[in-house]
Amino acid sequence: MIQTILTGSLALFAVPGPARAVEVTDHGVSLAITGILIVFAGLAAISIFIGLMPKVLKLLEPREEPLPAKPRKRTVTPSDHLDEATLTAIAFVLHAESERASGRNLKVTLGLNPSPWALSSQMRILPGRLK
Amino acid sequence: MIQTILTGSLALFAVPGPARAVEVTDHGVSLAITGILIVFAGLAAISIFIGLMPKVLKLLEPREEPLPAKPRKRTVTPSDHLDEATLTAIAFVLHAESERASGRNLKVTLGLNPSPWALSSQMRILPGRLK
Amino acid sequence: MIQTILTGSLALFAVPGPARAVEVTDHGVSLAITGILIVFAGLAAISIFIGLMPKVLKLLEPREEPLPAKPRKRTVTPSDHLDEATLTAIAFVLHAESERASGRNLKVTLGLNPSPWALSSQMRILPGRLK
Amino acid sequence: MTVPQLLGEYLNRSICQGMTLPHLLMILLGILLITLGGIKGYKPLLLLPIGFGMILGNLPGLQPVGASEFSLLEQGMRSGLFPALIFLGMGAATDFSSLLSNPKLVLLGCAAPIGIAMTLLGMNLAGVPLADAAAMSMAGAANGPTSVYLASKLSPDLIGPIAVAAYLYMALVPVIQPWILRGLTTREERRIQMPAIRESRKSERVCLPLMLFGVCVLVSPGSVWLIGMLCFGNLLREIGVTERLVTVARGTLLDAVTLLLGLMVGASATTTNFVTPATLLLLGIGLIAFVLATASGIGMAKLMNRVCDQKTNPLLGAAGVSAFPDSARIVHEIGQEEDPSNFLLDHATAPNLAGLIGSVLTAGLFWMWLG
Amino acid sequence: MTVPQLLGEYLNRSICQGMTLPHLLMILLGILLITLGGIKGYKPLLLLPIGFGMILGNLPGLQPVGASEFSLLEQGMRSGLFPALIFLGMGAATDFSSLLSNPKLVLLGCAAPIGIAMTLLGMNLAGVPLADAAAMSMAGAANGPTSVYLASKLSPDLIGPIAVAAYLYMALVPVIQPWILRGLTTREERRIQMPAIRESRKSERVCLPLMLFGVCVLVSPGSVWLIGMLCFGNLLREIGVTERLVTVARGTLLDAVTLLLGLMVGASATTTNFVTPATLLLLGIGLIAFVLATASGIGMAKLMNRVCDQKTNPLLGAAGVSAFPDSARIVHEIGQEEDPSNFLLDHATAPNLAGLIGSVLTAGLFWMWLG
Amino acid sequence: MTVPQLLGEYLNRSICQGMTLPHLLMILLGILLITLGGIKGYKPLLLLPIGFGMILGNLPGLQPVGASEFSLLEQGMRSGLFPALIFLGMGAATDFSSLLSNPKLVLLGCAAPIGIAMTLLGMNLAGVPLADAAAMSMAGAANGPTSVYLASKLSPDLIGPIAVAAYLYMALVPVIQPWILRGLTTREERRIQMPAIRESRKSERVCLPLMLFGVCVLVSPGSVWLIGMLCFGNLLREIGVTERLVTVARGTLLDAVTLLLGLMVGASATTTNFVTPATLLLLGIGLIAFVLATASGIGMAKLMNRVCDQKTNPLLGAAGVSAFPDSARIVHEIGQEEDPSNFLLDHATAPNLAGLIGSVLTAGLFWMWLG
Ligand code: NA
Ligand code: NA
Ligand code: NA
Repeated sequence: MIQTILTGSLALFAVPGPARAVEVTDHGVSLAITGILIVFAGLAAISIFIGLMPKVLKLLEPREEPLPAKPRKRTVTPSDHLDEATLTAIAFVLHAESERASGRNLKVTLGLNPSPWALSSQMRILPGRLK
Repeated sequence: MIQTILTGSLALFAVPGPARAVEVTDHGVSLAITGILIVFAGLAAISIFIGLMPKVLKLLEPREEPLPAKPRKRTVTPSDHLDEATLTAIAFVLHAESERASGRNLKVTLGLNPSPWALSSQMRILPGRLK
Repeated sequence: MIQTILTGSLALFAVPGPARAVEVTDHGVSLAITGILIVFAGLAAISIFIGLMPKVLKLLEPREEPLPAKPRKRTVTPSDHLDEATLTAIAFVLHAESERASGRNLKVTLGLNPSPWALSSQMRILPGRLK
Repeated sequence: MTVPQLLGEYLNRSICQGMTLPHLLMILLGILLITLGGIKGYKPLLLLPIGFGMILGNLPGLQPVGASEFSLLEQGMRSGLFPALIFLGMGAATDFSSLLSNPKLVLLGCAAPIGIAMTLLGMNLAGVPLADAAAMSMAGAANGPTSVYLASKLSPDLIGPIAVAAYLYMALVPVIQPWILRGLTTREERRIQMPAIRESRKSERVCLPLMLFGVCVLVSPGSVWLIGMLCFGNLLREIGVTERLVTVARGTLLDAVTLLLGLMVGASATTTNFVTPATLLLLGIGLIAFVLATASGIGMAKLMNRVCDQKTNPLLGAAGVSAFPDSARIVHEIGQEEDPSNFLLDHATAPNLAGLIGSVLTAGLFWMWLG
Repeated sequence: MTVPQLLGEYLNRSICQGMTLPHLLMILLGILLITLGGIKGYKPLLLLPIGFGMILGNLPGLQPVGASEFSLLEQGMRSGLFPALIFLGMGAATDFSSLLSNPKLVLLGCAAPIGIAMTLLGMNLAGVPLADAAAMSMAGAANGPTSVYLASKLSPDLIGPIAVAAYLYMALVPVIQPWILRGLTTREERRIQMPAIRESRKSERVCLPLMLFGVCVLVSPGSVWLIGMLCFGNLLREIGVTERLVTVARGTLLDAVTLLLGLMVGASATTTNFVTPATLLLLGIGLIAFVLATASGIGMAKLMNRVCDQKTNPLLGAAGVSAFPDSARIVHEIGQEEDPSNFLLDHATAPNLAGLIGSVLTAGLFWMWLG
Repeated sequence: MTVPQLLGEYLNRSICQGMTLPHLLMILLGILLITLGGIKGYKPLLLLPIGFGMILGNLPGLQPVGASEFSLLEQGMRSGLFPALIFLGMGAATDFSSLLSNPKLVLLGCAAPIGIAMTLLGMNLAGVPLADAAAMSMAGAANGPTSVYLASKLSPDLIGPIAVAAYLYMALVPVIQPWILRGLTTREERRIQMPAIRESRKSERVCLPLMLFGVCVLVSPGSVWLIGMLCFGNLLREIGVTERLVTVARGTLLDAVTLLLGLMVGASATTTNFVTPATLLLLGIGLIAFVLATASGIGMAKLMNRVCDQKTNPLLGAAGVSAFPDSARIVHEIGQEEDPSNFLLDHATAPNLAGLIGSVLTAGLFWMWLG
């Protein structure tokens, strides 16, 4: 009943012709139910596989280090000496900066004192150039 | 007269056929004059609207703060203590840097001393991720 | 002999029809030889021209400065005073950072002390805007 | 041509001449989106380009503008490249490790297909042809790029209104969801703290996107393009040797495509396809479906609490509606209202990702059946 | 094929074989542009890509190269996308607040349509068809991206020479304008200091691009694409919640498009469309028009000084010729020659922007009438 | 449609249904490439996108995916724009001054055409048509972007397998070359230290790319597009006034194109063009040719030592095979094994660049003769 009214009210929208005939909503219900069921099953499968994955991986690589302190959160422990923390900070930034800036090699003459330039170059990883 | 000579000299350029017939320059004069007049009027309208805008905006938002010290020019007043300015500078850069670098959270263990890491995290604004 | 066997084994690959008929390998040999010879000659020419270039350039611009300390490798000689190097480092980064960050002018009130902000603005080169 | 003739033509072809009510409505809607994004702060990175694109695309008498100007952007949108680059950037920017820590939260992603199915049924019931209704249904999960992708397959003429609806809900998550969250959960439930996310090993984090991709391809072959890009972005991120590619995928490329796709989506919503009963219906039905999906997500979380020993904060269920990554943030904020020490953001990412994946899986199925 | 046959074909198809005087001229012009940009420092970001593109596009016997290689870039240029992205970047990079501080400086932007009109008349008088003459006329305002856009509409075959002429004048502003500025103003006039730019409120800065866009759309519907992008870029900048989009619009996107559009513009100037009397005439007439436009801008500023109480430094009038943002810088430098404490750069941005807008408005009108 | 019907169609169109042995082989190869790049660290920036693209492009039953989704990327690849942008980025990122310091090292670049010629002969001898064999021959110099470019001209159907082979050798340089280097040189030869690279003047560094371009255009007109971009990138770098363009060319643009071209190259290698005897043969013959080219480079360096007074470390000859910039790094590493104070990286760049240029020259000639 409601459907008939709504359908009527949408006369403007329904493009005439066979190509876009308004389909019976039974199809819609089947589609919705089948879709939900399959996706539920899929998500359940993902959930189960994620649960199994660590065990499988442990079997495959039993010799991995025991608790590899999550490498994505870099912990910086500043020493009680303030200048040390400051220098580390500068060096980190300097390193990132000089990598980006103009891509040219910084040739740095280093003294013995722990200047930030020195720390920066210690942090340096050679960037893999690409072709 | 001059026109005729020039036109002749441009025989190479004038593509033959009706589509690209050389038009009488009267059209050009009309076009130039009308164009200039309309654009003059447009610029004058812009000038007038810009003059009115602050007044209209003042009417619309009367409760705005009186003189909102132009926020686009960040004023940094270094204290007379040099280290303070240095730390601010480092912190500013460190903040920007750590936001960009690899997007991973820096978990920083902070001492009580005002290290640049501390100032950086105070400055932090959570970036709105986009989808 | 080997060729015949291989050709046979590639029957799957050889697309039938005149457009892609398998050509006699004599062509391949001519192509390879001519190609190598021309490229050898080209590389030899490049080698010779590179050798000549400095001499030609010296003739063209005789008034150039005698030995213009290769400008692409910036040498930073940190003074024996640690703070100086630190400040230079900060200033360099600060400069690069403030150029990039939001593109808005940093209005910095400077004291007399050599704060990194001061050094940064000394380094400043006005960026050529583009249209 | 004389000056009066030129002036006459000028007045005849002015914007005012062709302005009709639908044009005006579209332009006002564009201004509304800009205001929502720019002043109210709802997803400005999306709503500002969409709003401005809507204005640009709906100025009357400018039919020449847009035909050629937008052509390359339109190729990017309709071919599926722009949505894919957005998924690539999301994958490269998002830490998937909360999935590893608590895999059962993945089940909460079922809220997304529920919202989608309800939108489909509602629109179809209202007489919208099934293919169009399926394309519109993605709005019920507030999933913008997937809407664009599915609409380009099933209902290319309606890509504009469908995408606008989806992005609009995504932007309005902070308006719609809090009431539902507060209304359907008790104070005690909102205070439930989740166990800390366990540290994951690199091998797990690298295998996770590959495994996700494999399962999704088997479950819904039509989802391979978008899920593939999401997983590839995350693989690049976790494998740790392609910093340059990760940086460009989650940075410049994501930002540039967000800007250009937004403009194009806005310009695709025109008077002829937007100011129609169907679009108005979609805005209403999609909203209802989104609300019900949120509710069913919360319900599912409560159900899980009945079954499992370890308690799950039911707020997390609301993140299963997709609307990535906004609903996760809302869950976090509502949690903190009750207990500022309750840090739900990382936990809510798991159902949020699951909802995102669930909605793409559903899109893939609809494409397969109706494409 | 034998070795001698291959060598014969090789020699027959060498570059030298097809080299004619026009090819050589184009290549030499390319080298000249590279020298001007790279050694003399005139707009290197534009002249280097244009010059190299000109060489690449004019090597004889290479017709295969370019047909396919440049195809995507050509779509970007001709569809109007690349010019739009440049306007977007300019909007995102430029502070419009000097307009707010002194609105009457906007009137100085009338210099730009004067230069354009004079070029149009000159070229048309010389027998160039009106549509082509209109496309060429943008060179008289030294407005590169608008030239590209208008030429793609009115005179697609001449897009190369027209854009090269426009960019060339833009680059040569520091050579052309100083003499006019010094010659037409007195020492005292050049020393006039402008009142400090008033602090503007955020609401003003946000409304400004929207208002500009609205007026321009009404005045010249054909300008909506370029002006729209300019204003959208500035809106993103001022609204302050879309840092990421602003960064990409004024950074990577602007730089990449500048590079690629430059190459394409250069490659579009070929022997057949460039080495013609019309192009030579354009280079001459455009230069004269640009000089006269500069002069009329200065004259207008002097006229304003007669009418208004508050004095305006007449140098500012020269910035009204468009040639954004170079003429503003030249005005500033000439001002500082006389009085190093006179900081005119921010003030000159107002007429410079007005000139830019004025030239786009004119382009929109020409497109409407002749397109 | 009822639920069982839908489920029936679902099962009929699943991935498993269409999976054949060739599909499986391609997917496994994709996984292998990802493993080589991601875990073993061989050129991850190339192998990861290629491997994932190969998986995406070879999932059965997904023919719809790819037809439209990859269309813009395919245009970028086939038109030659993407290879050109990679050459532009390489030019902007590379310091050419080692060429200036020791011009005779350029002669070592002859190893590249030798490897190419041998691949051509091998493939042609095996019955592959000459145009295809020529396209395949670039793999013998391990030059990925040039392979893509030449294959798009001479053998567009085989662009996928050819490019994969070329990129694979490039990635495997650290596996293939060390043995040859150690085997064909004595301990004393590997210890030869090269004289320090002389400081070059800016004028030399600016003229170098222009001169290179001029010579290459005369020698091989078909190489103008790629060599032009390489030289233009280097010119921008050395002329020193276009920092913004250099930054974007060697940064975002290079990274984005590397990612997108990689995906596209992988997706272009399909069951129909990859799992063929010709491809297997190419992998074998290309490898042999690459080994022989490396050997002939070393031999050439030894020959130079006979003729010239100043000794050249024969390891440098191996960098003449192209495979830019990896073979230069391997030469450096092998040199340091013997004597950690021997810094060969900068010196190896000269033959490496010469090999790159030599392979592009050869590609240009093949295109001219066979295109
Ligand atoms: Na390569
Ligand atoms: Na989205
Ligand atoms: Na311009």
